[in-house]
Formats: sequence, C-alpha cells, structure tokens
Amino acid sequence: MITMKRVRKTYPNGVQALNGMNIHIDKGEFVYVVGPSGAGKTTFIKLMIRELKPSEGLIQINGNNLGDLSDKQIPYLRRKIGVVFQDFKLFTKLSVYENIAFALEVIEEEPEQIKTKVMDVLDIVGLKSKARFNTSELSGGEKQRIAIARAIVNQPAILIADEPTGNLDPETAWSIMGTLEEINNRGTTIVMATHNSHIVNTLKKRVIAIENGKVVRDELGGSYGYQA
Amino acid sequence: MITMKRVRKTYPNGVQALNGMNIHIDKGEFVYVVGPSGAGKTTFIKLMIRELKPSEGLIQINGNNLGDLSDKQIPYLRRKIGVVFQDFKLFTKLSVYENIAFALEVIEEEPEQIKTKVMDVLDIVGLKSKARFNTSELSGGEKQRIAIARAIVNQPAILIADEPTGNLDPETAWSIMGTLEEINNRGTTIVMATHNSHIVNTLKKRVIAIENGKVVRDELGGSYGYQA
Amino acid sequence: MAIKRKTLTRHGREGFKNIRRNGWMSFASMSAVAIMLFVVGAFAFLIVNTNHLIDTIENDVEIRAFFEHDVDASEQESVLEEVESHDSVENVVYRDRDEGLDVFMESMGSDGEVFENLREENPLNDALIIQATDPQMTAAVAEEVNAQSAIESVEYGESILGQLFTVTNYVRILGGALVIGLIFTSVFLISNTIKLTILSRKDEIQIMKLVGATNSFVRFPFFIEGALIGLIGAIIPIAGLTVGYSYLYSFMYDQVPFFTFVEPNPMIWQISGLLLLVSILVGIFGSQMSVRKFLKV
Amino acid sequence: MAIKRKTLTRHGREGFKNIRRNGWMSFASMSAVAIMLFVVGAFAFLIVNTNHLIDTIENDVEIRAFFEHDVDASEQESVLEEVESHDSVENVVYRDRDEGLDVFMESMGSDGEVFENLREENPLNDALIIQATDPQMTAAVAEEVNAQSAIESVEYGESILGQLFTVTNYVRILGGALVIGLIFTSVFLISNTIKLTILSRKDEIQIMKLVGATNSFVRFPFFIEGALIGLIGAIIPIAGLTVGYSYLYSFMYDQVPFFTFVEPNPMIWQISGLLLLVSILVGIFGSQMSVRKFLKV
Ligand SMILES: Nc1ncnc2c1ncn2[C@@H]1O[C@H](COP(=O)(O)OP(=O)(O)OP(=O)(O)O)[C@@H](O)[C@H]1O
Ligand SMILES: Nc1ncnc2c1ncn2[C@@H]1O[C@H](COP(=O)(O)OP(=O)(O)OP(=O)(O)O)[C@@H](O)[C@H]1O
Ligand SMILES: [Mg+2]
Ligand SMILES: [Mg+2]
Repeated sequence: MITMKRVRKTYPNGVQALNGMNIHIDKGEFVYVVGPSGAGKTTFIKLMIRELKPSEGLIQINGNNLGDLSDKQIPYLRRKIGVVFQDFKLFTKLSVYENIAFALEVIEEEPEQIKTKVMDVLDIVGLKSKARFNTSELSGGEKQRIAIARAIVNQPAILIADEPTGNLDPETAWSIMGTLEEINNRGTTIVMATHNSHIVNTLKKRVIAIENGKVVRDELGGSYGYQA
Repeated sequence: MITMKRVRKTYPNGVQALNGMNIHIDKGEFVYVVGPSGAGKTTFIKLMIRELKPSEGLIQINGNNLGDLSDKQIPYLRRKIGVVFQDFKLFTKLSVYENIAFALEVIEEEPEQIKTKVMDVLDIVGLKSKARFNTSELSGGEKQRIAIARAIVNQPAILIADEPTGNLDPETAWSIMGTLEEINNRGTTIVMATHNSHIVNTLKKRVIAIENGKVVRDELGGSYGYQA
Repeated sequence: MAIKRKTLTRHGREGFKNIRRNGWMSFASMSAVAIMLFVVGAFAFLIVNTNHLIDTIENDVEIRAFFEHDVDASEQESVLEEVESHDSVENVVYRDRDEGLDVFMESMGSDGEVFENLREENPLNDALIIQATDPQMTAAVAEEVNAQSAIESVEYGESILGQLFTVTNYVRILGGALVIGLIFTSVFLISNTIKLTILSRKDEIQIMKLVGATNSFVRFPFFIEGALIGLIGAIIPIAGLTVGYSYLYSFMYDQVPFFTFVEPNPMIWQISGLLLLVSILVGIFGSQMSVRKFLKV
Repeated sequence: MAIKRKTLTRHGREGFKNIRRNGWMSFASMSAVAIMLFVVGAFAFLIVNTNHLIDTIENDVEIRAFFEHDVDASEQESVLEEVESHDSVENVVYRDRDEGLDVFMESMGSDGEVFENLREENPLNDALIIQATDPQMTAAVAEEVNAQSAIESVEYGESILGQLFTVTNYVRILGGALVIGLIFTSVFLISNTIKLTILSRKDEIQIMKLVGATNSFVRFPFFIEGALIGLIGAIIPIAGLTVGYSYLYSFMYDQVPFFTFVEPNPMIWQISGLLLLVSILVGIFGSQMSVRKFLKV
C-alpha cells in the first residue's frame, strides 16, 4: 500500500528532514509513527500526499509510483487519502458543516448524500450541535475533531493522522481512537504520527520510530520510544 | 495574584463558555487547569489577558481590577503576563529570533540585552541552532517551543500556558516542565491548561478542573480528572 | 471530462457566496473597478468628442479658387466640371463675385454693411469653393486646381493649415496613446487589487488542493466571482457616465450652438457595452491569473 | 510619554524591513500610488493649460467703440481720457479710420489688397480699442462707453461673448470639479489598496497587541512604511510627468506658434511638490486608518 525506498528530503533552507527512509506498510495496517520533535514525521506525511516532492528516492502509494504521477493525477491520489493535519488546515471562513462537506463536493457526491454523511461524521466526533458554527468559534480540541471528521468523511483507503489527539482530553482522545480502530477494522490503512505514549502503549499496534529522518525501530505491538 | 469572582462569558453566537467561575490563585503558585475539550480553559485564559471581556463578574490580576483598566493600560498588564497560546500565535513572516526579540523590544529592552536574552531562552528550549530560520520552516513541536520561549523571555510575573506540550514528545515535554518548575521556583506564578494526564499525575501541583465553564474540583496535589 | 451539473451549480453558488464571505475585500475590488471604469469612460467620451471637434474644424477647411477676370462663363463651367470629377474632391460650389461679396459682408457682421457701396465696382473674383474628400488632401488638391490656366489664384489658409493638421494629428495620436495607456493601467490596477484579495485566500486555495480538489474545481468559483466583481463594479460608473453625458450633451446643445457634442445615442451604448465587457473580462482575468499562482500544491 | 531613541530607531528599521518582507504587497501599493499620481498629474497639467488657453482667449476680447463721423479730434481726445480713467478699463488705444483699414486689410490676408481702393472714400470710422480689466466685465464697459454722445456704436462680438463666457466658466468649474473628484478618488483607491495589504496582516497586528505592544508601538512602523510607499510610489510618475511635459511644451512651442503651453518652470515643480506631498500623506493616512481597525484587541 505505502512504500518508501531510500527517500531523502532536503528543504530549500538546507535542513535534511528525511535521510534515507525505507518503509513498507500493507493494506489494512494500523501504524504509529513516533519520534522526537523535528524527527521528520510531518515531512514523511507530506511526501505521501505529494504536498512535497522527495529530493531522492522512491515513493509508492496504492501501487502508484508518485514520481510517475502527473500534476493532473495528484488530486485523485489525494482523494484516496484522508489526512488529519497537525495544524488542522480548516477553512477559517467556512462553517463546520461546509468544511466537512467540501471533501465530499470535491468527489462530486450527491447533495442529499453529503448532508447525511456530514451529520453522521459530526455525530462520531461529538460535534453535531456545532454544525452551523464558524470554525473560528471553536476550541482547540473542537477544531482538531473537525479535522478528523473531514479526513474520514469520504471513507478513504488510507487515513493519515498527524498528532490527532494533541489537543484532546484523554476521554475524547480514546473515543477518537475507538473510531480509528473501527475504521481500520473496515479495511482502512491507518498511519498515525503521535507523541501520546499512553495511547501507543495501551492500544498496541505496529510502531515505527523515526529519528533524524531515519527509521530507527519498526516493531509490531511495540511501545512508545525511539531509542533503537 | 489572580482572582475571578462569578465570572460569566457568553460569546456573540450565544455559547456560554464560562458559567460562574470563582478562582483564586496566589503569587508563586503552580496550577494545572484541566477539563474536557470545550470546557472553557482557553476562554478563562483569554479573560486574564483581556483578549476578551467578561460578560459578568470580577477579574483581578496583580491587584488590578481588569474592569477598571483603560485600553491604554492593557499593554502594561500584558507585559507582566507571559502567554503560550494554544495556537502559538507566532509572527509567520519573522524569523525565530525576531519572534522572541519582539517581546523584548516592546518593553524597550537594551539592544545588547535583547541578543543575550533571546539566545539564552532559545538554548533553554533547545532551538539555538534555528534562530535564523523562518517560523514557517519549523515542525509543529518546534513552533510550540518558540511560543514557550517568547512567553518566558522577559521573565513575566505570571506565566500562562495553554496546552504547551500538545505537540511535544514526552522527553522534550519533560524538559520544558523542568524549565517551568525552575521559573516557578524563582517566584513566577504559573497557570497551565493541559490534557497531559501523565504530567499532571507525576509532577504533582494544584489542579483546577473545569467543566461546562465552572470549577468542579480544586485540589492541591490532585491528579488528572474532572469528575468532582 | 465534462463537469457534472450539480458541480456546476455548486460552483456558481460558491462564487456568489464568496462575494459575501469576503465582504470588505469584494467591495474593495468592486470600487477599484468602478473608479477605473469611470476614469476610462470619462476619458473615452472626451476623446470621442475631441475627435468630433477636430473633424468639425478640419471639415471647415475649404479651397477658394479664383478665376481670372477674363474667363467667360462656358470656360468657368468646364473647369468646374473638371474639378468636380477629380478623385480627391468631395464637393465643388460655384460662387460669383456678387455672392462672394454677400458672404464676405455677412462674415463681417454689422461692420459689413459699410462695404455695400463696393458692389458696383466689386473687386472680388468669381470663385470655386472646393472641399477635399480628406481634409488632409487639401494642399494637394489646391495645387492641382491652381495649375489650371483659367484660375488666377487659390486660397486655403495655407499658412495655418499645416499647423492645424500638425496639431490635430498630434492630438489624435496623443489621445489614442492615452486611451490605450489608461486601459492598460486600469487592467493592471484592477487585477492588482483582485490579486491582493486573492492573496489573502492563499491558504484556503492550498487547503482545497490538499483535500483533493482539481485545479478547475478550485478555479471555477473564482471565475464566477471575478465576473460578478466586474459586472457589479461596472454598474455605477456606467449609469453615472450615461446620465452625466446625456446631461452634458443637452447642456452644450442649449448653450453652445457653434459646437455640439457627439449624440449620446448610440455612442453612449457602444461605450457602455464595451466598458461592461472589458470590466467583466478583467474581473475574470484578474482572478484567474491570481488563483493560478497558488494552485501549485 | 516620550519615545526612547532606540525604540525610534527600531520603528524606522521595522518600517523599512516591512516593505521588503511584504514584497509583492508593497509593490502593489506603490504601483497603485504611481498610477493614480500619473493620472492626477497629467490631469493637473491639462487643467492648468486649459485655464491658460481660456485666459488667452478671453484676453483677446476687445471693445471697438466707433466715433460719430462729425466728432473732432479734441472731443475724441477727451472721450479717450475719460474712458482711460474708468476703473474697469485696462487699456485704451486710439485707432483712426486709416489704421482701421490697414488692420482690416491685414486680417483679410492676401484677399485684403483688393480693398486698397477704399482708402480714398474710407467707410470706416475712427475708433477706440478698449480692453476691460476683467474680460467678463466687457459687456458692462461697452454699454457705458456707448452711452457717450460722441460714440456712434460699439462692437465687441456681443453675440458670441455671452456664449464664450458660458463655455469658459463651465470648463473652469467642470475642470475644478474633476480635479477634486479625481483627487478624492485617488486617495480612496490608494488607501483602499493599502488597506488590503494591511488586512492581510491583521493577525500580525493582533499578536503584537497580545504580546503587550501599545497602539503607538504597533502604529509607528506602519507610519514609516506608509510614508515610504507614498514616497517611492511618487518617484516614477513625477519623473515621467516632468520629462513628458517638458517635451510636450517644447514640441508645442516649435510647432504651434499661436498657442504656447504654460512654461514648465516653475509650474512643473509646484505640481510635482504637491503630488509628492499628497502621495506621502495618503500613504500615511491609508496605513494609519487601516491599522487602526485592528488595534482593538
Ligand atoms: N518548510 C520547511 N522548511 C524548512 N525546514 C523545515 C520545514 N518544515 C520542517 N522543517 C524541518 O525539518 C525537520 C523535520 O520536520 P517535521 O515537521 O517533519 O518534524 P516532525 O517530526 O513532524 O516534528 P514534530 O513532532 O515537532 O511535529 C525539522 O528540523 C524542521 O525544522
Ligand atoms: N470565538 C468563539 N466564539 C464563539 N464560541 C467560542 C469561541 N471560542 C470558543 N468558543 C466556545 O466556547 C466554549 C469554550 O471554549 P474554550 O476554547 O474555552 O475551550 P477549551 O477548554 O480551551 O477547549 P480545548 O481543550 O478544546 O482547547 C466551547 O464550546 C467553544 O466552542
Ligand atoms: Mg510534525
Ligand atoms: Mg483551549
């Protein structure tokens, strides 16, 4: 499903964010990506959705070699991947409802279907009552949950979540983890970058630890930590 | 140092974020504020620095009744309070150095002093090497640490931190907590809104739990949780 | 790849909504459109009328060709016919010395009467009054006519005519250059303003792309929005110019009989239509160019 | 509360830096300034010269007062003196019938010679050529002169004069109104553009306030920035207008002897200075007004 071979990424300012990443994730897996601040987790995610191009190396998603995709094909790749961004990336001028509906309008979903699906997913993240609010009127944790809702609303083949519980209280975080497990059980591949050791250590999954832009540990059912 | 009496805050859209808050925090205290997503923690913080005005009730900071302060006096209030914002609020077009230096320029610090102080505080948060970077070139956790650095650089009498470890790995988070303790030992009052139960339960301090805009628990050396 | 109808509806709706959502910004763009259109429009009217004035002046240019005193009527007739058949001659009128004096006396106003006693021994010659098809051909025609042996002399204000055409040609070129310059300037200024409003929506556009929107999906609402800004921005200046010009026209008509402006109808509608078209195109162009820069995500 | 010197230095430095930091935005503002200044400046030159043309035309207006045939020289002299002493009379010249004929023949160009044989029994009268201090007083003066018994009649183109003044006054008022309108429009458009660039820095301003900056601390760099935008934006149009006008002036001077433009010196410097001043003030005004809205945090 997701393969990276000898991937390097050097930012224009010279920072080597990824330094020879080799990763293979199969369809249906649930993977935690852990690592210290600045290790390269977000960079790794940005490469998968082609927000960035690698400086070197090979990336395959869903059987497609990203290097071979034309600019025109990128949107169709992205529609198969739901992403919870670390900084949420919500449309600040739109309502909660419109934010989530956008992901469905893009794939030209039927208008009636949009309504049902948005309200369903808002129910899952516990914010049905705030559908008409503007996103600027939400608390930090509420924004994060809207970002999660948007990422899962069109049932993508792959769900990538960058620190999706950083602004959530433990109870809400666990409820979200329950949702992710459920989605995973229905066949969605999940990649979740996280600093939450409690979650990693409790809900045991495959753990990929990154440090200085390299995989330093890759362990099924591992616990939080990145010293190899 | 910080007193709130029967404080209510209703947002223009009708949401009652605070619902009769009563709080008293003494000089030199270290207080965790916990509560579920949307409980009102950030609203509580915004009231203290007069980013918002209360709909009702009395707020005293440092002996000043905020209701009595004129608009002209607000900046001087804010200079005594260092704030780590939940959404960082960094100047996106400025470098890391300039972001932190700004807090010192505002209080008309001597130019040579600015340089020393900024580099010292960058050292504390472990980002001395990134002083010249633009803040848009930082990882999530790095941004958060810059926000912390800016809040503490002019040694404010009160430090307010809104979820300051949400994007940090446990190791970095603990190092930051060490810094906060140190600052607290030197006499600074610290109010920290957090969802990190591990920190709250390990580094025991006074815990104020908020739910639905009210204090539901206030316990010295308490543990994480907000069921009264 | 055809766009589905529901998606088209969605784009249209978003375009309209965005005008409202970005309220102040939309207003800023529309006022830039309105102001520049006003300036361009007013200038267009000015140019059209200046041209009209120049035409009027130039068309007043006539050649007076005076016959020798001893040329008889039949010879005069044959010269008239020959001149008439000339390619560059628009119009020829015969004016004998008597008529010549009448015209002269009339041109002197009340002073003229004193010349009535000249009629007996009229010092004037019989003449042909000639107009060239193109006023700028006047000198050439005059020379050819003068070459005829029956003609004693020709008069066409040669001293002033060269200057007149220098000035009128200059004014025409300058006016044309100014109009073109002004139009480019306006296009630049309007799209500049639109660019500024779209720059502030850079993040929005990039998020759309990251969530899987195609370029055309992002662009379409901006297309509608740009067209609407052009359209709405054009209404006030067009209305203002139309009313203003009609008023000015009738004022001039009443007060200044010796020069009338170009009739409002249909000129006013042509200019308005052109302004409207340009305005909408610039709105679309400005928004599309600006969006384009942010699509590379 | 005096600002410390180091803080002032800091504000100045920030003002300069912000121009660079907001590169494209600063450029957009400056080009708006440049374009509008160009339009206003060109228009100012147009108005100044139109006024000049009008003055030239109006000053050509003269009254010809003709004496009765039987009035003798001494009486003519006393009338001349009386008219000369009139408050509203600028200048009086005596012209006897002989000179009158010369002037008339000259005005007829080469046609004129045929009237030479009139000199013996000259039908013209001796006359006074009078100019009023204010051309618009012409009619009143003419009437008073006509009341004199020694004067047979007066001539001053009364049929056309009323119209001339209607038109010139109208052009003056219209020109003035247009200049004022154009200036307001430019001020609006420029500050509009500046507002747009500052709108995108709303967050920045609010963060400054939240970190403890006073309003004046936030404002000062914007003040410098606004002034710089006005200053830099003014350079190109002022240079362009200065060169362009000088060129146009000498072109007109060489080609069109019957009307010269207003001399470039010092008019050009006055207008340039005024434009520069207005430009800087608008830059400051625009940025300060816009910042103001976002200070309420
Ligand atoms: N746009 C950018 N330009 C330049 N350098 C960047 C950029 N984004 C990130 N970096 C640098 O690349 C490195 C990896 O960043 P990345 O965001 O991938 O880290 P991360 O693992 O997500 O960290 P965190 O846990 O703090 O979010 C860091 O050193 C960071 O400073
Ligand atoms: N600007 C706003 N306008 C309207 N309602 C708001 C606004 N900001 C917050 N709210 C609402 O007020 C309530 C309290 O929000 P607040 O941000 O204080 O919560 P919080 O405790 O900080 O939550 P979190 O842990 O998710 O950050 C929430 O219901 C939220 O939706
Ligand atoms: Mg990250
Ligand atoms: Mg909060």
